[in-house]
Amino acid sequence: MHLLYDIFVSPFAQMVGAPDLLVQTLWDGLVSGVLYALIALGFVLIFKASGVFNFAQGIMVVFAALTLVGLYQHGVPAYAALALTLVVMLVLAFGVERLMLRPLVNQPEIILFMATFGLTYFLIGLGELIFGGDPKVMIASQLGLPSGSYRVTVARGFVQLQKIDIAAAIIASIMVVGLGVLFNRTRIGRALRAVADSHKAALSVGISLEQIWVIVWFAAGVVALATGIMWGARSDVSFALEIIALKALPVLILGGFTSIPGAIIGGLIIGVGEKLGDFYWGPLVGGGIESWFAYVIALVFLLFRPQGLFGERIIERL
Amino acid sequence: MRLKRLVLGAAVAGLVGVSVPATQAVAQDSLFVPLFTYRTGPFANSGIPIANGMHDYLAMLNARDGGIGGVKLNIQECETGYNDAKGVECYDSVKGKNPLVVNPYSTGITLALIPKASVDHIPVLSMAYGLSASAVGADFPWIFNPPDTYWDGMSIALKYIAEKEGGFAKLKGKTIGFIFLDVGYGREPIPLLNDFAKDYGFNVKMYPVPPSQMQSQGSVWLSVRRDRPDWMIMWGWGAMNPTAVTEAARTGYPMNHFIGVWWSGSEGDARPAGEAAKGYLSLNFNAVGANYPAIKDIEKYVIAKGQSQTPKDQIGENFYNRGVMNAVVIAEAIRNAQRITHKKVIDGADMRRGLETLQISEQRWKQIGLPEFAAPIHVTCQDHNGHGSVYVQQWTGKGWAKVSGWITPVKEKVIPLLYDAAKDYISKNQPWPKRTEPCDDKTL
Amino acid sequence: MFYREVGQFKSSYAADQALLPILQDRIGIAVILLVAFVAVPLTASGFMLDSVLIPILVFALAATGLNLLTGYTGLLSLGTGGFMGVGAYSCYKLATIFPNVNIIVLILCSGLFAAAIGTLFGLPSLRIKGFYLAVATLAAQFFLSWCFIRIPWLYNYNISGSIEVPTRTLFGIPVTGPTASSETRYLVVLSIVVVLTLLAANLVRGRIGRMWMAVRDMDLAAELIGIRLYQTKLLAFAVSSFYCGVAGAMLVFLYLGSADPESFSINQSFLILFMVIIGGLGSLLGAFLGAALIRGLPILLRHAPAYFGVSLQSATVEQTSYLILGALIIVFLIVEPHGLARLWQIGKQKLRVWPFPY
Amino acid sequence: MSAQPQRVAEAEPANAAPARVLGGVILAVENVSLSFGGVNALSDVSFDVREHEVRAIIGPNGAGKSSMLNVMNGFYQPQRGVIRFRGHAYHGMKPHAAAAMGMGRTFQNIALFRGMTVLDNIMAGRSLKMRRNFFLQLLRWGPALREETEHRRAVEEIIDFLEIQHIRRTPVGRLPYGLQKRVELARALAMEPSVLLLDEPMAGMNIEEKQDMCRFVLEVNEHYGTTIVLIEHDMGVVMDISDRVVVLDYGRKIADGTPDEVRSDQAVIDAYLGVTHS
Repeated sequence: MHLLYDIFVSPFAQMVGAPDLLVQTLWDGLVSGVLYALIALGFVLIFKASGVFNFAQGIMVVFAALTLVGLYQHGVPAYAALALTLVVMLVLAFGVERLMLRPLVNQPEIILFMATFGLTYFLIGLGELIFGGDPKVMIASQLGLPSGSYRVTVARGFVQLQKIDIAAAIIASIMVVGLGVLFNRTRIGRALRAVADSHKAALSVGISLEQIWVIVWFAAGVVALATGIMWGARSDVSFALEIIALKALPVLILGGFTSIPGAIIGGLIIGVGEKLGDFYWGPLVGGGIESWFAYVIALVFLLFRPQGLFGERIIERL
Repeated sequence: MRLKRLVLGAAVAGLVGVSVPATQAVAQDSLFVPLFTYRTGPFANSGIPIANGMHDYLAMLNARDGGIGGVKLNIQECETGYNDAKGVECYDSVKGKNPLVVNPYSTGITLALIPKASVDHIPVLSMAYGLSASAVGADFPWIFNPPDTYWDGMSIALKYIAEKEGGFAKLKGKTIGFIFLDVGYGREPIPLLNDFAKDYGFNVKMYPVPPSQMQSQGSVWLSVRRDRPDWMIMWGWGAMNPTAVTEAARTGYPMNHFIGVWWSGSEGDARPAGEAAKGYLSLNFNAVGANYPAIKDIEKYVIAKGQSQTPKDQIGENFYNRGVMNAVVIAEAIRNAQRITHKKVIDGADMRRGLETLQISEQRWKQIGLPEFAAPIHVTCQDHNGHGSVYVQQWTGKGWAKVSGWITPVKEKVIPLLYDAAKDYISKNQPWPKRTEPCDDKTL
Repeated sequence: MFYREVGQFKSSYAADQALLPILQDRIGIAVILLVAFVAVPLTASGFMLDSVLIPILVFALAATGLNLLTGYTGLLSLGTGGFMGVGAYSCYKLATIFPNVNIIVLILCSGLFAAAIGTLFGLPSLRIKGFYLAVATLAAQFFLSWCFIRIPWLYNYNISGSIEVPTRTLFGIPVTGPTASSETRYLVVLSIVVVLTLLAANLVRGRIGRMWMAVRDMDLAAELIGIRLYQTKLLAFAVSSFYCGVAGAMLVFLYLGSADPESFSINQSFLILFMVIIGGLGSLLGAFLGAALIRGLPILLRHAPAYFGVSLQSATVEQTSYLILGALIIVFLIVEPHGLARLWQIGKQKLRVWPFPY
Repeated sequence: MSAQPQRVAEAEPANAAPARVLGGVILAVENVSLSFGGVNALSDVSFDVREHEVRAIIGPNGAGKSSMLNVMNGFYQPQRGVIRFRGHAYHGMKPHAAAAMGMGRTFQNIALFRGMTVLDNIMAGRSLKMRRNFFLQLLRWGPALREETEHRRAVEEIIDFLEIQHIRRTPVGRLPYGLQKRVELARALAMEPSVLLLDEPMAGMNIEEKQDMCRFVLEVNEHYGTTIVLIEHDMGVVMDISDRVVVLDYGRKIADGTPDEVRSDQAVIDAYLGVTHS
């Protein structure tokens, strides 16, 4: 009886009792949801155009951020470092296409997936070798990102809104709109969609797969850099982020592997869900459930809707 | 078919391996000091300056004095990544080469090595970390954890809080939050905290941070905001520290009511939060700053010669100095062992005796070029710790400032608990070898 | 010339289906077993046994377990570390509760607990496949990791949250704990691994193995020839987790001597998966080759530079081995997606026709 | 080939009587309708299959032929209608249950286990018939080993029959198309089905391969008395080997009868208008 009360009554009583904390939880959830969504977005871009499930997206986030900070520490001015990092991400996209994707073309999806595991470890080694393994401080203010926070009064309490989080949300929205335009309004976008529908069909109308791959991997690299800057500004830049980046996987399950809006909405659901779960229900079992709660949400969800939020019902054929 | 190929494969791999550990041969006329360090992984921010400090001081002794007692030190780092399995591997790779002492630099690795080292007769020096109970020399003859155990640290943090509140009696009804890295290290001080809470009637709120969530502590600090503890004590490490300080500042928690243990007090822990971290407190037992003759010697003999990985601005930082202090303890123990055994080249067993009678007085600190660098260290056969004094430092926004005198731990609370814990440990790890090593104290 | 099967005729199906139908293979394995059981313990150094051979065998067993699931049944799992942990913690609890039971019996029993938990987390495999299933196993991994921290009963309420292995003897000789010699522990590990590998070999070349592979290659067609997908997949989860569980128990009791939850983290899962990929999906030999390579590579990197008089910082070695490991995985997938095991097969084929090129 | 006595006794008790004597209705499709998201694949189709006969389903592309087979062995669940097998009505069944009842199946796009050898593929077809439990399998000892050998013998019979001895140990992924089709037939035969559903067994083959395949199908039918339901595009083949033909168009049955009847049916001619018989 007591347990039922703790599960079904007490958390809601707390929510009503301290609305400021509820709003703060929701806000924190939305903010981490935006970051999960950004990582998931990188996954989706690559999956859509090349069918590769890019496990390395999380590491690309760290690698991009590390390159940025590392260059700055070596005396490159902030904005120049930003530009240089973009060049590095472009080189990475070329390298991945030339050295990994092209030789593996026509291999089963699972092989490509595992190759991205290799890429993950390669990038960890490379990043640490060049820039050192110690966590670094993101050069947020040098890049003109705001710091500090707004304090909004809610009920009897307050809600703290970090300026950097608001900036992250804005940049994420710009990025999503930008990608939407890229996909739907440009020639490249049409080619991308054609490739997504059928590689062979795309080839037969003269679209170069290689080019498309470089473009999507670069786009994913840019998304990764943006994610890395935002995330780095919230804590620091280090490979410990790798584990948190895995949270993008449940987001993809919710949102589907090919849907950009799915990634965004999935990210927000997971972000809010895990914060609410951890804050209100976590203490019942000793806390710290944030480490697995997202996966369980995804798992339960999968059992009822195996195709994801935006996926279509799968008709299996033989 | 498969099985055959499989075993063949294992054998081939084996052969490749057999050829490797031929590096066993270590020059007999040197003192082998392996250093277990981590310059990679999520704990590297804490690990790197410590590794540099340890290496640089010992390298300086080699360069300036030609080693200790005329015998060169053979310093070798082994990368553990703060990972237990890798730490054990490091241990296995050095144990055949007559190491004088091992420095696990991880409570997890120390716990794994405690039973092994006792059997292999290799002293383990876990300087202010590891198993608190291992301070009991009668039960753990091979383990040393000066200058303080975590329980000493917790008692000092509580003493400081009591002082600010106007005495232990004033703690009644107050709430103290404990945020800790949810591994062996972070959980170690909990028994003492609970003990004090019972005695003085304050409430304790636990905020565990699992390693996978180190960099995402948002909901933990939201809970802090909900519970409004009067004081926060932190046992953090690696990437957890800067994140916690940043989040605390964001939540608007009063920083001068937030105390970290000595492992949560590096410059890198407070710096990322910027101005907002001003007021953050942490315990410390070594001085901060580069203005010591010994450290000048390091700069002159090691760093200027390009024999170190230390960046210039790291010298004199807290964890760099912590590493130096750790190296001093090693070096002084070697010197001491040479003195009592009348041997120049010593082994692990001699080193154990050296550690067990180690005394670093105020005078001695001065002699080695580190005046008032730390409180005197006094290890005995019964007490492998010394329960030395600790001070509190505060972040000014640019660096650390000492804001208290030397505070002694609440020994009368800590020591009985230590004995209970040692008994408990031994009962859980039966059969535990009885101490057979004689005490040197009496002969000295 | 040296390795030829010409002239070795089989007169019964039983002989044709034997584990080692070729004479040279049988001689080869006898020699290897002799070396492994006699020569190695007599000659190898403590470091060699403790840090090279024992871990390779332990990880090879875990990789065998994962290979049964991923390589044979086609179900990608990222929860290996968690299942190993279940084995380790159940063995620890069993050893506490039954201090007088033979430790080897307990190690094998702990595999059963892992099998039960593995089956439980395999339940979603009916409805979800591929990457989706991988994420489901990730849920298992993180949830189990959390349990290892948050259920203090599992580690006997030790303050440190880690488990230390008690000394247990077999015929009066210590097998576990700090006083057990490297040779003893090596022989125990070797025996368990050899027996379990033999059993796995039996399984995969019989009906069950064919059912698993059928599910892997085309699950719908498998169903249409009468294979019940659900039972088959769950059986794969159970057997696989059993192997991982035993490996986990051995990791703690016969290799490390103590463990904390980090030993069974997601990184462990990744490493075992890499062993399977590099060794060869769907090959028992591959599990051993993969384990040897992934375990041996960093050790080799750590010790090799010294031979050539190059001194590398220990951290640089660590970073380089990440780099090389990552590159190796990609190279292997490109050059030989079937891993080291296939390379070995190709080598054997070359030997068979030597001195002719083909 | 010489049929192995035990095999015949186990699978086909009726086979003691001379083959090719048509028996009663073994399988009937009654008023089956199937749709995918509003698109009707099958509407109200009924027909029956008699024991030991060769029954063909023909129709233009997209007529719903493969869907029909998929409904028959439970891969698709029809929205309406029943499948009656040996007198029992099933509204829908699980594929493995259909297999257990004795329905074998091959596919238009070969559905072999590409990573396994020919031998393993065919042995996998006998999974249902192997009963030794997990622990005996684990030890591969006594009864389990005997069982394995017994079934190997049965499989070798099929291998001999289909003349694929030389590729026994080859992974099927490396075989040419025609041989793959043959292996798939072998795998279906290994199940010792009483009804064999063949989805375009001769598609994409050259004339010689077709002849071989026809011979095998007929021999299976004659020798084991296996009832055969096949989809085929090659009208020549259909008219040659089938006893009765059902014609589907746009998911509806438009004709049903002997090859001669169907050939002269106006609706069929219209449906196939412009399609030349190859």
